[in-house]
Amino acid sequence: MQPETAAQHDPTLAHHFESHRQQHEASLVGMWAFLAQEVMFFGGMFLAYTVYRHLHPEAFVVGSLTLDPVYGTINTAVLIVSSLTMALAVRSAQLGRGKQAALWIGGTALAAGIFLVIKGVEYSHKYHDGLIPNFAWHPSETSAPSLEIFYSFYFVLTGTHALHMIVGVALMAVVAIRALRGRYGPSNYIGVEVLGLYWHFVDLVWIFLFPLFYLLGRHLG
Amino acid sequence: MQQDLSFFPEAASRGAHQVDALTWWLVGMGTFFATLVALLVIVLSIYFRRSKGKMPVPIEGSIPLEVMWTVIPLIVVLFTYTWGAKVFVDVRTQRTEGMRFFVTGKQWMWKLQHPTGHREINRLHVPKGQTILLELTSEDVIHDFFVPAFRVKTDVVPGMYTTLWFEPTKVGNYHLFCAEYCGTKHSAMIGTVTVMEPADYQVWLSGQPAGLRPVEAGALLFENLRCDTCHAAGAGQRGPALEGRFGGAAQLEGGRTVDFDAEYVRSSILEPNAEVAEGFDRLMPSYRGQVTEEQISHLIAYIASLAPANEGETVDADDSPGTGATEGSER
Amino acid sequence: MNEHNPALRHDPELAHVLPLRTYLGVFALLLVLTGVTTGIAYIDLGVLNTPIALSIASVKALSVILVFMHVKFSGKLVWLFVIGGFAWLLILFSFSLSDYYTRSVISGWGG
Amino acid sequence: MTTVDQPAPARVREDNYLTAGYGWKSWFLTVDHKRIGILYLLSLTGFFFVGGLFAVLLRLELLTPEGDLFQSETYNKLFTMHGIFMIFFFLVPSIPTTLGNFFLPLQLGARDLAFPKLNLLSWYIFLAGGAFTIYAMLSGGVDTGWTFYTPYSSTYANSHVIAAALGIFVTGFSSILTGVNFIATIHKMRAPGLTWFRLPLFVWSLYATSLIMVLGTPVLATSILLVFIERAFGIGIFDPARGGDPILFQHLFWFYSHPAVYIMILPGMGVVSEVVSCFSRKRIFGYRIVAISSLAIALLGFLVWGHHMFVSGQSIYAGMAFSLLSMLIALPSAVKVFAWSATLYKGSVSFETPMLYALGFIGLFTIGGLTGIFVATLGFDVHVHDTYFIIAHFHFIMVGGMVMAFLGGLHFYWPKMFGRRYPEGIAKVCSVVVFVGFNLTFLPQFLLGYLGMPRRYHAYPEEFQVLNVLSTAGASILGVGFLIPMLYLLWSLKFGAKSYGNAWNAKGMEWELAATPPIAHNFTEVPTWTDEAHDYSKLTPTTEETPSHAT
Ligand code: HEA
Ligand code: HEA
Ligand code: HEC
Ligand code: CUA
Ligand SMILES: [Cu+2]
Repeated sequence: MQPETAAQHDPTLAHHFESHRQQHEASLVGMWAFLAQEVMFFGGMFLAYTVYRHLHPEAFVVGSLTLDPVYGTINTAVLIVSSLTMALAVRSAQLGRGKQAALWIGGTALAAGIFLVIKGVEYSHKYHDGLIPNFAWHPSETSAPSLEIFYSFYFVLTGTHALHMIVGVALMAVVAIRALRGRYGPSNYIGVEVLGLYWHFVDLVWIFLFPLFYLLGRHLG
Repeated sequence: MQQDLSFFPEAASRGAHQVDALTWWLVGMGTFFATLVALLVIVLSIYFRRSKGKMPVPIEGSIPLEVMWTVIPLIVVLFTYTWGAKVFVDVRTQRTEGMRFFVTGKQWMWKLQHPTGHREINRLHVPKGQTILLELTSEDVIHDFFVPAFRVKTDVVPGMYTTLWFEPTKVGNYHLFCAEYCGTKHSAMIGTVTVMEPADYQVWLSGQPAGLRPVEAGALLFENLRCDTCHAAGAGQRGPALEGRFGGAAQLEGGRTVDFDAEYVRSSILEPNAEVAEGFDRLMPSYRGQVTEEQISHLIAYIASLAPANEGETVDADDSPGTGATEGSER
Repeated sequence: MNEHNPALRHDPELAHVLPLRTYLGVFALLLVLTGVTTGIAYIDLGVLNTPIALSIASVKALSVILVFMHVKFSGKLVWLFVIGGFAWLLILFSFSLSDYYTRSVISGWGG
Repeated sequence: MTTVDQPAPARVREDNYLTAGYGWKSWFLTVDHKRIGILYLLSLTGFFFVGGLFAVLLRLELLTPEGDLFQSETYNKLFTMHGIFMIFFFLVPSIPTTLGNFFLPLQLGARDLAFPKLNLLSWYIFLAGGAFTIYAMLSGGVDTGWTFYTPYSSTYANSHVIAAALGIFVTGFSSILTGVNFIATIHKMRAPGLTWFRLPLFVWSLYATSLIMVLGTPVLATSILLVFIERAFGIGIFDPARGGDPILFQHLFWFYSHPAVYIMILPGMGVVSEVVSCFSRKRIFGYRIVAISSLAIALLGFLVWGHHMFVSGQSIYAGMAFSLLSMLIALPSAVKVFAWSATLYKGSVSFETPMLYALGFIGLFTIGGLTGIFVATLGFDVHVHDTYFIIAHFHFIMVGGMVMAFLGGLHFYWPKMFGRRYPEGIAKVCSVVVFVGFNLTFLPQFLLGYLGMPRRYHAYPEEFQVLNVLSTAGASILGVGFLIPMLYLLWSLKFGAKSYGNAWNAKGMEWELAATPPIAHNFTEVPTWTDEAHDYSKLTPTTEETPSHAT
């Protein structure tokens, strides 16, 4: 796209890169390294989940029965929609359609918002049911004794996940504005691509959280 | 206690000599390689020091040399590993025959109980030549039971039982340290292990106010806590029969089976609904907060001592204090 | 990855644009699998419940990674990082769990 | 291609990166990796002396068996803060963020790191983490030990665990972002012609380090976050009374913290490779194998963490697996040690300060590493675990190894960084003082440990006193040995002899192609580089006879 000489003055090419290709590939490598980091970050928590489930199988089954699978399933669908819109945003950016990309990003943010609202509703139900460890903990008589551990992990994992979503929405605002300003094109869409990678990763985490928390004891309930 | 300056700790148990032998091997091996590297560096750097007109000779490398200094260390470390693992397995695998002591760590003291029911704090008297078995747990944070003269140590973990054994070979007083950082007075969580001739140990015992033996204490507790209202001998009770169960398996609701061991009994007392016995309701209340770790250990000892119902209880059988420490629980 | 091949400094189009169809196909697959995994969860499959749920989740994850995240169309380096990330996760899990599944039980007790 | 075979002409550059801008903004908002490196250097030095001060206080308390100087509570805070500052705020970032930041792009022929702004952000994150930790220190301190073992840290301690945990959590992200930055840079910013096996060994070691930072640090973040959450929100995670498992914390913690010890040694090994090669005028013996051994150490390093938990209640089978794998780390380490030694063979060895530190490193690292093998030996570790033997083991590697390598690297690169020479004579004397003081401090601790003196003890039985006094005496010498270099290095910034060329006649892009001090964007045009790494074979007698002090 850009003629070689113009590269020096191209505002979309940082001064220390030689070419858009170099910039693109460096950012991509950087992002994947960062995602490997994210895998390990959540991995530690999933390990803790696994160990405690091994130590307190009953509590985890009972716990999953106290979660509402309707919310979980709807939210899964919402996140999948948001992943699709995000993938389409990247596609639009690849094709140089800035406005369209911004629109898709907006759609993704909307889906993220819906997800978070549903999550919030769910949390407030847990509050009313007395299922928030330490703050509002008065579960019904029959529950398993280590239920608290289950809920600790439920809140830690879904909470961290939700935080990642909020960060994602903030990043979306930045990228959407840039897209509107026409910063992205076929040889320079890495900003949107990186955002997309992040967002799909957030989706990936949920893909595992959903069965591990909501579904594991369903067949007994 | 050792007072004078020495650079090698006293070895007062059978295992200690085993560890020391390993140490000498390590020291020898280490000295060899450290000296080798030091000599290489010093001799080569001085011999090939810079001087006018002398040019360095480029050398790319040498596969035979690389192989040599990979394979020789490999052999050395594999040998070291095997030896170390052998000692470790021996030290860390609990013996089954011996005198059983129960140890509770608590910020910042050691509570020790003899098989005879005698109790001590921060002081442990043991007879020479006997295998001493310790079962340890903590009431708060992680501690670590460490007797340098015996070269043994194990962490003492809340919510979990760990074990230790040693066979003292030398009469004397030895340091007992807490070796896992446990808070403000970690360095004051120390004590003394006194090894005595068996006869002296008997004399010492008889001079001490004897408590109930753990099994007896457990039997009492079993009554006082009203465990027997649900777990009286025989079938058809509200709770499952406990006679002859220890060391076997427990059938749980939902088809799982678990080992009927100390950890299981402990969690049944503290969290009865976590693992519910097949065919019973969730009737049993939790005793968390009502029993100390030591009392739990007594209850376990009692339950472990219960022979299958038709053979009757064994509480009163066999009590030559001090030595008859193996009752009940063999698989 | 000869990133410094001078010929490439002309910034050719870096994008590998996938047809809409592909994205929509993966989207549909994800929704269907979500339905399936939720449905199956209500059936008692004994010990298989969790493995099946996790396998379905893995298929979903794989399709997101390969298509939405473009890994299928990316260079070796990206593959390396993806595989590396999960390999390290495997290290964390397998070594930690090897402890939990082999802890010995105390054989005797008493006093 | 057009590479330079002889030292670059002594270009006198006044338009270097130091003169490229003045005023606080030009420093605190800079995205120049070289300036950021210096910002890190300043902050790290501060943290080192704070940590060192705590060490001095520790050693003073241990002069006498009674706990008479401090309350036990204070002592516990001292060693905790000593460990936290030294590990998380000094040694982990030490070489990577200073010399690494400064020289990685120069060695690659790049104008900057791949993400310059991220680099600056890392430094601010680092400072933010430091601020939390300093807050924890000033408001009363933390007393959990640097290992934060649960349930003590999560439930029982009543010191400022929350702030310290937050500090470490935050700093972890600085480390991760640095790792990400380095990885992307090494993969994608190499000058044309600079293939993987032409990379200087320092770059290889930084690459291996970065992998550990990226793959390990997040798990530390998880474990610390869980402690933080448990304390801040009072929910049960590691509390056994609520069904938690304290040993799980140890797995998570050591999954990071063992690999982290290689974050704390690999960059030092990289520096030593550069220095040994330069001062014996030879390419490192078996360059490729040495390069790959860094990666091998990084990989193996992730498989051994359970060796910190042999007596923790971990299963003995897991212990045996971890022990065996720990043993294997001796092999890539042996490759390095013997390669450095063999490099001296038929070399032209000179003994400037950096070389003295490097040679000291080889010896002390070997002792530290061998005792690492001792403690990885199961039966032996049962006895010495959590005693002073461990303290001696890791100070040998971390102080005798890494701190020495850091000092060596700093002296080596000082002329390049600032265009000034440090005073060689006093520097040599200091390096010997450090070596002597170091050995006197930590050799006695091996004996103390085997005799059974537990670590983290504020008072101890009398028979251990003699060795403790020796150790404290050594520490005073060591402290002086560390203090003086700081003074003369500062002094040299203004008064040192000017050095505008290639101070050591060293090989590599940073020495041969970049100006001294380097210009703002490193290279006026991107160089092409086809030389082999550390290629000293092209020296001619004339360049050789130039005394290396001439500038
Ligand atoms: C930079 C830091 C660093 C490094 C590089 C190492 C390197 C090693 N460490 Fe160390 N270690 C620490 C820092 C470090 N350690 C710290 C801080 C602790 C304590 C944490 C705490 O509890 O607070 C610790 C604790 C520690 C323990 C736990 C002890 C305990 O608490 O009971 C163990 C156990 O296996 C261990 C082993 C090793 C091994 C096998 C290596 C190996 O990598 C060493 C390999 C090197 C060599 C072997 C030398 C070179 C080789 C040769 C010269 C060839 C010949 C050799 C042979 C034939 C063997 N270390
Ligand atoms: C990078 C890591 C690093 C470094 C460089 C050091 C450096 C030193 N350490 Fe540290 N140490 C650790 C990491 C490190 N340590 C860790 C992780 C622990 C475990 C903590 C825990 O258990 O949680 C530990 C624990 C530890 C202990 C054990 C405490 C205990 O268990 O009770 C001791 C005791 O001697 C000690 C001593 C020293 C000494 C004397 C130095 C010396 O090298 C320091 C020399 C530096 C100076 C002296 C500062 C510079 C000079 C001045 C400030 C001028 C004023 C001073 C004088 C004139 C004397 N350290
Ligand atoms: C109110 C009745 C009741 C009391 C009192 C009671 N238990 Fe139980 N216990 C039960 C029931 C019912 C079960 C089976 C269901 C379960 O496992 O929770 C049980 C199970 C057990 C088990 C597991 C047995 C198995 O087969 O798996 C042990 C061990 C046990 N109790 C010990 C005790 C001890 C020790 C006490 C006293 C400190 C005690 N119980 C007091 C009712 C009781
Ligand atoms: Cu108890 Cu340390
Ligand atoms: Cu380690």
